[in-house]
Amino acid sequence: MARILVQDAAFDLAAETAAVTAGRVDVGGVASFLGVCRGDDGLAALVLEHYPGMTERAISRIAEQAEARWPLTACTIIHRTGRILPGEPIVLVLTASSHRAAALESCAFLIDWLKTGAPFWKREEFASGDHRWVAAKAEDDEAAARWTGAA
Amino acid sequence: MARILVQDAAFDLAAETAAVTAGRVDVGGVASFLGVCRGDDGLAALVLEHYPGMTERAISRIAEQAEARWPLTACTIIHRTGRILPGEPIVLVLTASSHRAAALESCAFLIDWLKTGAPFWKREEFASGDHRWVAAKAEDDEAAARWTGAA
Amino acid sequence: MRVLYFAWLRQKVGIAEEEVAPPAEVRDVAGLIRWLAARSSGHAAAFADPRQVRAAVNQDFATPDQPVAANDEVAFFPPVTGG
Amino acid sequence: MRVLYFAWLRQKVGIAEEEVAPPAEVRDVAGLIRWLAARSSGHAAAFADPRQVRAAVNQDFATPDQPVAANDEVAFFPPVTGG
Repeated sequence: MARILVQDAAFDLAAETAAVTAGRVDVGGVASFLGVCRGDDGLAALVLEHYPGMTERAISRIAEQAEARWPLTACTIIHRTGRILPGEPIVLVLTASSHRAAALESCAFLIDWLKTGAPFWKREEFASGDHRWVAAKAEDDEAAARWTGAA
Repeated sequence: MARILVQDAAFDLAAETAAVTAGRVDVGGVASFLGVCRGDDGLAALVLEHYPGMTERAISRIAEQAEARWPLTACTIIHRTGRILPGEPIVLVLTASSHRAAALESCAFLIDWLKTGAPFWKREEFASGDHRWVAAKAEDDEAAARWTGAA
Repeated sequence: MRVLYFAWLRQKVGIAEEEVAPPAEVRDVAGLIRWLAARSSGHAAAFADPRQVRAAVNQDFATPDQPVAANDEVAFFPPVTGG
Repeated sequence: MRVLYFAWLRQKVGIAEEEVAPPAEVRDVAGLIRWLAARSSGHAAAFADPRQVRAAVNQDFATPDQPVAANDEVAFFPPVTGG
């Protein structure tokens, strides 16, 4: 059963990691990906919007796919919304398994799909006062699509 | 420049993660893999031995290969030695990059190579008092070998 | 029918959501877009480039030929950019 | 020449390291293994199955045909099992 949170608040990587190993001896590996806000080109902040209800459902489905495909002992996805400053974390994907390949592959799968399959929209705010909505990237579609090919 | 530690002591995942993002705004993603001691079949403890000097050199070379192959902003490898109980962490690989694919791929590359390319030997101690040296796995050789194929 | 707008579609339309009662000939997402686009200059601007518009019906991603009915929640937004 | 043993090779030989002075005809890792295996029953047991033995010369992984010389540090160990 995946742990899924969409929240404005920051999260605690150490606590999330400890939670998936605490009190059990069947976890051989914990893979994680922490997405961080870059400060390219004078970016002052990212503002992330989501679709309450649909976003959580979409993430739950992606997590169910991962749990069906790999033998995971835990799957945690936390995605922040609201205003995020350069250097701050945006998203955490954390997967645990008895086997390292399952943890590593499912973590990569989940972050690739989150980029293309979960309703979030990023707006960039610049020090100049300008702002713009981030455009979707073809490379993200390609990264997500490779999981549906032969593997 | 990779941060490489071979030590008996436990390590602090949160502190290691914070260290690769602190004070910089060019990090877009931090991938990590935490290898944990499983408690299969009545395992009481793992005892890890290494070759002081050679082990650190071998890890440094693997890290240099990763840094040459992917644009990393940080690469941290911490491998514990000595007696490790089920549920305790054994190894941490942590890579950071402006780009998520570079962080994810280099992290997987490093843990695959650590399994086959760094001089560590694991001995299993069982509750029964028996002990045995862990045999190398063909699947680990295959996992490491796939990084040398076309990619 | 409840219609929601997100990201720059919300900004162009000028509202985050509205209750609408389209006529019976509006049967699918594509038809709803055409009907909504005629409601105001803001709506027209939001739907000016349909290639940049994605939809969800009752919180599932939907294609232009997906049917829509009176009690549905229909959302319009740009391609997603999370993660 | 300094010779180191790790893991079960150390246990079988009974020591972690030793200083040895092999004769001039010991030119490579394979020759050193043959010469060491004759030193004691422990050495013989450690080197009984050469397929399970890996070597390093001066802290670099080495193949059986790697030359060895008087001042080298040569280590023997099983296939690695870290990570």
